[in-house]
Order: sequence, then C-alpha cells, then structure tokens
Amino acid sequence: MATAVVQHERENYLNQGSGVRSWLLTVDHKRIALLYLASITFFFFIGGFFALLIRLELLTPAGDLVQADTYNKLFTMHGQVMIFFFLIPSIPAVLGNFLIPLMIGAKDLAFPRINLLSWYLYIIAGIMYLHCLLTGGVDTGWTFYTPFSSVFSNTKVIEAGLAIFVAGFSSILTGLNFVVTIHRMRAPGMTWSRLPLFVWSHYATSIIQLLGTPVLAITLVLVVFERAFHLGIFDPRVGGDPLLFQHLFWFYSHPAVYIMILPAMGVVSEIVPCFSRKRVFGYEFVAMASIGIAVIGFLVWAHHMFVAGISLYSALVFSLLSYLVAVPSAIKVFNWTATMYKGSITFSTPMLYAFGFIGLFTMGGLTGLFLACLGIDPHVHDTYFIIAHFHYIMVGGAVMGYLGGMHFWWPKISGRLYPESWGRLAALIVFLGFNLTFFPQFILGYLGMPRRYWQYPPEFQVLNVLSTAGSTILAVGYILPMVYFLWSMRYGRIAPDNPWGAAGLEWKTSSPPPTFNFEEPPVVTWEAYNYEHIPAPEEVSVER
Amino acid sequence: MSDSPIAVEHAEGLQHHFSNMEQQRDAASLGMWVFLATEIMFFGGMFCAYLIYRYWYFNEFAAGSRSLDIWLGTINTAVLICSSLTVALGVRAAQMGKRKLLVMLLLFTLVFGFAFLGIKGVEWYDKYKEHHIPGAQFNADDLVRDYPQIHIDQRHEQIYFSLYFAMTGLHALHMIIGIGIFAYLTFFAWRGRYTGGYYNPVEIGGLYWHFVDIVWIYLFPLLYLIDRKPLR
Amino acid sequence: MFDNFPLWPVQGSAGAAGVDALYVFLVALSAFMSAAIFTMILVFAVKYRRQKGVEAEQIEGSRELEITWSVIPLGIFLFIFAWGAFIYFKERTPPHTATEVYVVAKQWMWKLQHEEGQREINELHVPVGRDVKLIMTSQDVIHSFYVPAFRVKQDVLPGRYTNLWFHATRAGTYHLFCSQYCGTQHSGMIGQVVVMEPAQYEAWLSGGTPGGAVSLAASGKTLFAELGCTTCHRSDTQGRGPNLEGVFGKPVMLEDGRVVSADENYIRESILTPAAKVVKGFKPIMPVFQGLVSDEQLNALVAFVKSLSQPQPGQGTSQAAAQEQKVQ
Amino acid sequence: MSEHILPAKLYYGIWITLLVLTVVTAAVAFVDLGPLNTVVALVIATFKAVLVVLFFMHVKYTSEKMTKVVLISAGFWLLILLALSLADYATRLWT
Repeated sequence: MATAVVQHERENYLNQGSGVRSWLLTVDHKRIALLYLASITFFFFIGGFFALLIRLELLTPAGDLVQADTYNKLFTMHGQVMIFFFLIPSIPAVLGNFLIPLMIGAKDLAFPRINLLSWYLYIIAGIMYLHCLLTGGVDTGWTFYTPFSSVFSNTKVIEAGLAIFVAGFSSILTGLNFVVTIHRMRAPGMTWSRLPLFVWSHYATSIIQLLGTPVLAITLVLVVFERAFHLGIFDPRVGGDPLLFQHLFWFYSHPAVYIMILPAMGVVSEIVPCFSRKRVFGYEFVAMASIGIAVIGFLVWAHHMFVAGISLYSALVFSLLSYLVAVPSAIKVFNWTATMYKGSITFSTPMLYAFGFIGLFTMGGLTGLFLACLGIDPHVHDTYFIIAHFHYIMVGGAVMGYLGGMHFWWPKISGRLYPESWGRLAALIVFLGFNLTFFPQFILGYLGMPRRYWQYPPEFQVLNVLSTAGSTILAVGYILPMVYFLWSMRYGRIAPDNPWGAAGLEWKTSSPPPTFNFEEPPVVTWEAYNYEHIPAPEEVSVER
Repeated sequence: MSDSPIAVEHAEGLQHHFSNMEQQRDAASLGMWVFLATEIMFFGGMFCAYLIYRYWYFNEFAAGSRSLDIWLGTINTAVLICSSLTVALGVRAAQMGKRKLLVMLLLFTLVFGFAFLGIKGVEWYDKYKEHHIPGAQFNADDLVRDYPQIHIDQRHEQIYFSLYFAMTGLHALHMIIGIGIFAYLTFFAWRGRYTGGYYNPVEIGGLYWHFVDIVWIYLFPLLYLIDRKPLR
Repeated sequence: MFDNFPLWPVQGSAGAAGVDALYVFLVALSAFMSAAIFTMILVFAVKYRRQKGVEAEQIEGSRELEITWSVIPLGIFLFIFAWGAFIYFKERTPPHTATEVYVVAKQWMWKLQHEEGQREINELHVPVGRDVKLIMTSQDVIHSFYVPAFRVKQDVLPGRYTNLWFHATRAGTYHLFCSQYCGTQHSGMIGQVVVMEPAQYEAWLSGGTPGGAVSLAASGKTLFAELGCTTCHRSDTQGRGPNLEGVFGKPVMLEDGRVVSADENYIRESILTPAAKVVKGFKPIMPVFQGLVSDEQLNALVAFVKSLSQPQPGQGTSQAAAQEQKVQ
Repeated sequence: MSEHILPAKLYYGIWITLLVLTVVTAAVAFVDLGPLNTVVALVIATFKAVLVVLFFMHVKYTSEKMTKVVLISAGFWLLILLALSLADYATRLWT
C-alpha cells in the first residue's frame, strides 16, 4: 500500500518512511487507520464467505450442503466475525481514527501509542479467533447463551470468548482515545458547537464503547470461568439463572448496535450536506440525537428477552423505553431529508450510499417498532424477521455508511480518485442485492421460519431462494469497490485537496495529509458546514 | 484549549502532538478517569450478579460469609488502606521533587501490595482445604454442621463461593497489574524521572491504585460482613 | 388470495387475528412512512439537483419542525406500545380454567403429557375451542416453544416453569418449532400441533392407551405416597408439614415474613429445595428432592398438588372457582 | 491536575479515619440491627470510598469538571445496570 503513491511530490503520511517497520511501529493515527482497514477487510471477507455458505445451505430445505454442526458453527462465526471483528471497529477504527484528529485540527489522537496498542490487541484477538476457527470453531450462536455455552457445547467456547474479550479491550481503548481527544485536543476556536456531526456521533459511540463493553467483557469472563474452573454463576444446576447471562449480555449487546450505527449516521451527516451544498438542517438536534441514542440505548436491552421468561412488568417497562429510543433516530432521518430541501444536489457515489443508508435505515428502524412491540415480538422473535431487521440496520445501515464514507474520504486517504462510474454502479448493485437478500426474510419471519435452522419446511423455499440469489449479487457489489480502490491507488487520477468542495478541516490540508496533519496549526473561526462560503467543484457536475 | 503557539522546544516528557505540558497532563488524567469508569462497569457486572443472588439465596450467602476469616479480611482492608496512604504521600513527594522519599513510598506500596496478595493467598488456601472451591470437589457439609440455624442448600452455596472467587480473583488480578505498574514507576522514580516537575505517571498510576482499593472497600462488607450477628 | 404465496401463517388461534391486525397496522404505517421519506428524497433529489447559476438556500433549521417531528412520532409510538401491551397482557395471563399440558423439552425433542395422563412426543393434540395452558420446563439448555399459527412463543428454561396458553379455533395440523438455538439438531426439534374437533379429540384421548391412561394427578398421588410425602403433609392440621389442600393459587405466608403466591414454580421449588421458602409455622425438615425426582415425576407431583385445590374436576365447578378468584 | 500540594497531615488524618471506619464496620456487623446491618455496612463503605476519591484522588481539589462528570456518569450507568436488571427479578413473582 505504501509504495503505490511514490510519484507524489509533496510530503505526506504515506511517503514518510516505508518498509514493514514504519507501518507496524507507527503511532500516526492515519497509518493505524490503514492497518485497521486492511485487517477489518480481511475479516469482512471471512465473515462474508461464511454468509455465502449459509445462504447456499439454505437454498434447499434439506440440510444437504454441510453438516448440522458445521452449519451451526458457520452462523455463529459469521455473527462473531462480522460484529466483533468488522462492524464494531469498522467506521470508528478506520474512518474515525483517520479523521477525528483532522476534523478537530489536532496533530494526532491524545494517546498515539495506546492507539497502536488497540490495533495490536485487535490483531491478537483476531489471531486468537482464527486459531479457534481453524481448530474446530465454536457453535454457540454469537450470543453465547448459557447454559448451552457454559455447559453443553463441546466446541471452543473458551477460545472464542477470550478472543472477543481481547477485542473488547481494543474497542474500549479506541473509545477512550476518542473521548479524551475530543475533549482535550481540539484546535483553537473549534468549540463543541462547531464540531462536525461525524465527531459528535463518534463521541456518542465512544460513550457506549466505554460503558458497555466492560460488561460484555466480565460476562464472557464469567462464562469462561464456568467452563474452565466450574464456577457456577449462570448454571441452573446449582440454582443459577440463565436469564442473568442474557441481561448482562444484552446490556452491552443492544447498545453495541448503536456502536455500529452511530458512526454511520455521522458519515451520512457529512455526506448529505456536502452534496446538497447546505448546512445540515437542525445541527444541534442531530448532535443531541446522537447523545440521546447513546444514553437511552442503555435503557432498552431486555426487549431482546420478551419471550425469555422475564417478568411481565419489566417487559412493559422495557418496551416503553424502547419506543423512546426510536425518537432520536427518527429525528435524524427527518433532518437529513430536510437538509436536501432547496439544496443543490449531485449524485456522486457517496451521496448514493447516503440515499441507500437513509432508505434502508428507515426500513430497519420501522421494523424495529414491530420488535419493540409486545404484541408482535412474541411471534417474530427468533425468526427471520429479526434477521432481516438487524441486517437492515447493520448491513443496510452501518455497512452502507462505511462504504459511503470510504468513497467520500478515499481521495483524502489515498490521494487518488476512484472511478466515479464504477462507484455508482457498485452502489446500485449493493442496494439491489441487499434488498433482494433481506426483504424476503421479513416475510419468511412473519410466516414463522425460525432463525438458526439448518433445514426447514419446504414451503419456505421460494423466499429462501430469492434471498440466496440476492446474496450473490450483494457479494459482487462488495468485491467491486475493493477492486477499484486497489486499482486507483496506482492508476487513479491524483486527487485535489478538496475534490468535493466539502466543508470540514480535513479538506483544508493536503491529500494525503502530511504526517502531522497540518502545515500550520489551524485556528477555527467559522461554523461547521459553512457551505455558503465554499465553491462547489466544477469537476463533479461536469462529469455527469 | 490553549491558544499558545506550539512549543518548539520540547519540555521534558512532552510528546510531539501536544501543545504544552498542561494539555498533556489533562489528557492523561482524563484518560485514566475514563478508564476507571470502564472498570466500574467491569466490576459492575459482577455486582449485579451478586445483588440478585444475594436477594435469592440470602441464607447461603450469610453462611458463606460467616465461614470467611473476618480477621484476615479486616487486616487486608487495613493493608490496602495503608498502601493507598503511601501512594497519596508518594504523589505528594513527586510533586515536591523528593526523589528518595518517593522511591521509599513506592516501595512501601509494593510491600503492602504483596502483603495483601499473600494474605489473600492464605485465605484461598483455606478455602481449598475446606473444599469450598466450586466444582466437583465442592462440599459445604461443614457449613450445614456449623450453622444448624441457617437452612443451607449446598448448590446455592456454590453460587456464593463462585462469586467470591470471581470477585476476589479479578480484584487480585487488578492488584497484580497494579504491582506491575508500581514496579515500573519505582524503577523510573529511582532513576529520577518523576521528580523534575513531570510526575504525571505517578499521579495516574496512583489513581488506578486507589480505584483498586475502593473496589476492595466494597468487597469487604459485601463478602465478609453479610450476616455476622449472633445466631438465634 | 394468497393461497400460493401467503404473507402470514394460518390464523389458528383466538389470539392470532389480534396480532395480525396490529401487524397489518404496523406494516401500513411503515409503508406510509417509508413511502413518504423515499418520495421526499426522490423529489428533492430531482427538483433541487445541481443547476448552473442556482445556489443552495442556507436554512439553519427549525425548532418548531423538530418538536413536531419528535412529538408526533412519539405519540404514535405510545399508541403502538399500548396496543401491543394490551395483546401481550392477554397472551401472558392464562385463564384459570385452561386445560393443562405439561411439557418437558430436551435436546432435541418435546415430551408432552396431558392432564389425563396421555404422553406424546413432538406432537400435541388439542381440541378446538378450549383454552390450553402449557407448563413447560427444560432438562438441559434453553428451548423455545413456538407455534406460528397461534402467534405464540415462550422460551423453555431449565430449572423453572414457564407458561404459554392458546385457544385453538381451527382444526388442522400446525408447525411446532423450537425457536431458541439449542445445539446440533436445533432445526430437527420440530413437531406438530394437531387441533381436532372436540368429538375427535375425545376419541383420541380415550383411544391412545389401552385401558385408558392414568391421569397425571393420579400418578402424582401415587408418587406422593411412594415418596413418603403423606407422612407429613396430611389432610388435617396435625402434620409436620403444611396441609396442601387448597394451597395452590393462594398467597403463602413464609417463615421470614415474605408472602409468595403458590404457583407452579413455588411448588416445584418447594419440592426440590424445600428450605428456600418455608411456610410460616413450620420447620425446614423436609428432605431435598433435587436429583431424586425426574422432571416428569415433578410434573405429576405438581399436578397432584394442584388437583388438591380443585374440589371436583369439571368445567362448571372450576369456572366457578375462577369466578371466585376474580372476585377476590 | 491541581498544582497545589496538600499537607501530609491531611493524608494521615484521612488514613486514620479510614482505618477506624474499617474496624467500626467489622464490629457493627456483629450487632443485630436487623436489615439495617446491610445499610450501615454500605453507608460506611461508600463514605470510605468518597474519602479516598475526594482526598487521595484529589477530586475535591481538582479544577477539572470532567473528572466529576466521568465519575457521576459511571455511577449513573452502574445504577442503570443494577436497577433495570433488578426490576425484572423483583417483579417476577408478582401476579
């Protein structure tokens, strides 16, 4: 990666030092972001490969492609890889890492060495997980429900649990670094009300990472203790309550959904104003909605447990609270839409992804209302309805946001432009493939097909075939950007410093930025998204 | 945020990406506080389990608590409080630039730390001898015998001891990490790194140590003092 | 209309239509909201596409609009919540008159036993038009009893009972799924619920076992005697244990001052770990039966203890009893 | 954080208080106060923790608002975890 940009004359973070050492021992947040980029892409394709195998198995009602145990391991490891090794680090560790110091006018994150340590922890966790995967894998479902995980499963639960424990610490340290950086490293004049919404949403994300992840960590440790040392904390044989595990697990794992979606919302909040040439509508409401989601998101976890055997009364409380968290999400969608009103809109690739995000997130959010609803959830819980819902949020939302962000900031990251028409084509393919894959699953779920089924009654086949067909299209849509991004590193046109005519400090430095981000330490005297003062780039409209 | 231009000449210990020492120190101390917040949630998961099972199985918790050695528990609490004192005085010594005093206080802290772990080890060994370690060997017949007034279910007794070992074990792990940090600090304090105005590491290392002390301040009554009143 | 391509499963229970109505409402609401947002995005994207010489109009935001689009959705959400809570409440409160079936789940099968004593595996026969309550427990991991046609689902936990009830309205054979992942053959832990017309059901009931099955309560009674429970739990006030007649469903004053309701879980716990909740005025001398009785035997004992609170089995009297409870 | 150096006497005073409270809490546990035993033990523990936080950890003297914000949020989140989990357990037996 480092060698691709040698022609550049200007000094930048990519050509300052080369060789393996200069990368593996770097404390530059931008290089660490690229380390993350490479590693999460690797895990994304592993998780994606598992997904394809799952979809292929489900092409026919009989369990004919793989064994039942293999299938159980596939969906377990698909979930764990995608959540802990791709989605949670995705936008924060790549784009957040790269951009937050640039956006607030800092030379680096507050703790560059801890940042590198985060990546090493992630890699250690990744190697531990790969080791677990190669020596037999784990079959508990990504949720590790006890007592199956603590007593009955005879797969590598301890290994997987410890890997995720370590990955959790990587995530905690990233969050810690962001919080301190946003508090302490802002450039003169960069007040809280001038912070880009991307930074606000990462601040909210970090709060969740910091206060939620440790609870997952201790929960997994207790499961490991149960398996390794025969402690009995969740074990019903000694009077333990398996639901206690679920409470502790979802205390983290529900807010973890917001760890995945909030950064994507941040990305969309940057892209929509830029390609509408407008200040974002209701800045402070969008910013506060992020914080609101982070806080209220911690009050709703037991809506995952409506049929698990919790008390009727706490189910009522949690359902009510779950509806409260939908309000800030709705506020965001309305504000993005309103931002486009009377704008000057172009349909560049990032904007297409932002459209896709808003649409799919809206559908994911609305179907969330079904699941928070005590009347519907008992029917659709643990069916494909849930699968469809959270893929609309996590893939339709978070991954769309991630890809949109990658396209938006790729010129800044690499110093090169990607081929715009290929970009638009890929965005379209992803959108269509996604809907074909996951929309049928809503219907499947309401018809009653349970999740995690290796074989299923034949009447569900038609919809499953559609879904599998969609997944192959989706796969193409994901491989394409990978190809042309790599291609553009060598052959892409040289990117100007601000190809989109975007507001934001990151566009005021060169592309790619120098090692210490700015030639001159910036002093901010303007509000965020001051698009009235930034000329629109001619290029983009001309190309169309 | 300081408006002062970037310090060209690097003060000792100032990293390149900070504008000045004040910013660096504020960042480090905020970082440690935020980390301690995550630690509260880490132990919080266990406190949550503790709370629920104590509410369900109070008898077994009471009996288990009685079987712990209150003398060793109290002494250990005192040992940790003493170590917190030496840490606080150590930070003060660093602030005043007194190298020898700092090194001595840090060494005292280490001694107290090891003393705590040693006493904890004795307690654990007692549990081992009494077959109070959860698992196949677990046996609480002695508790049934010793406290005939309390109705004990041996299975539920295991939950108490599981939590006892999980909580004290993870606390001890934090102590071990703390001892590692303080060994490091002692070495560089001896080299004189922290007595020239830059004592930030001592300060934030101290924050961590005090936190581990506070966890114990709660563990002591929650594990040892559940029910000590005379049995009827 | 959708015979070949249904959008929801058969409505096989009294509750199904209510769930579907709420579902249709939510689908309509979602469709409307999505359509509104998609249309706005499309219209804005076309109408305000970049044109030469036309600048974007800078708009700061609008507090009124923000409040509007926070409060209106919140109102709608609260309405959905209330509607859903209403359904859930009904779905989670089994009628006292319901026929009871005991369910024991294990990797990877369902074992069911009717009050009348009939045993079934992976199959549940129920009559049309009667309330049926399932009292469920698991021998190993968590399972979940799911009948899509009835729109009901409940996790089945080891170590305690959970309940589920339905009122089948249409004869037919419906899927029974385990919906909580439970290991290798999770997808094989399926079965069927056979809903029969009452007459056929009676025929099935009597035809199953030659000579007729022994009712669950009766086998519980035998077991109760065999295990020696009768020595202490006597039908007068002289026993060393409480008299169990009429206990079920009533509040019980405990030795430590707490008051608990004597439900299935309480009876279960009192058999397995008697010392946990001792009735006021009694000593904790009862032996522990944890590990000594199987889940099926436990069910029989519970059914027996419950039968002591129902003077005469029969529709009329138990309805009267339910009425009485409501009055209380 | 704060530059100013606290007098050593203060630290010794806090130390003595903490030791005394440790002995007190252990002794009180042997007195039958009914349900108040737990309350007393927790109040003493919290008081001790507050002393450590305020004086040994200098929170009383710091000019930094964030320290307090972080502490309060952590306490608040712990409360969420405990209160909402307990909400389930406490109401399971309700009918």
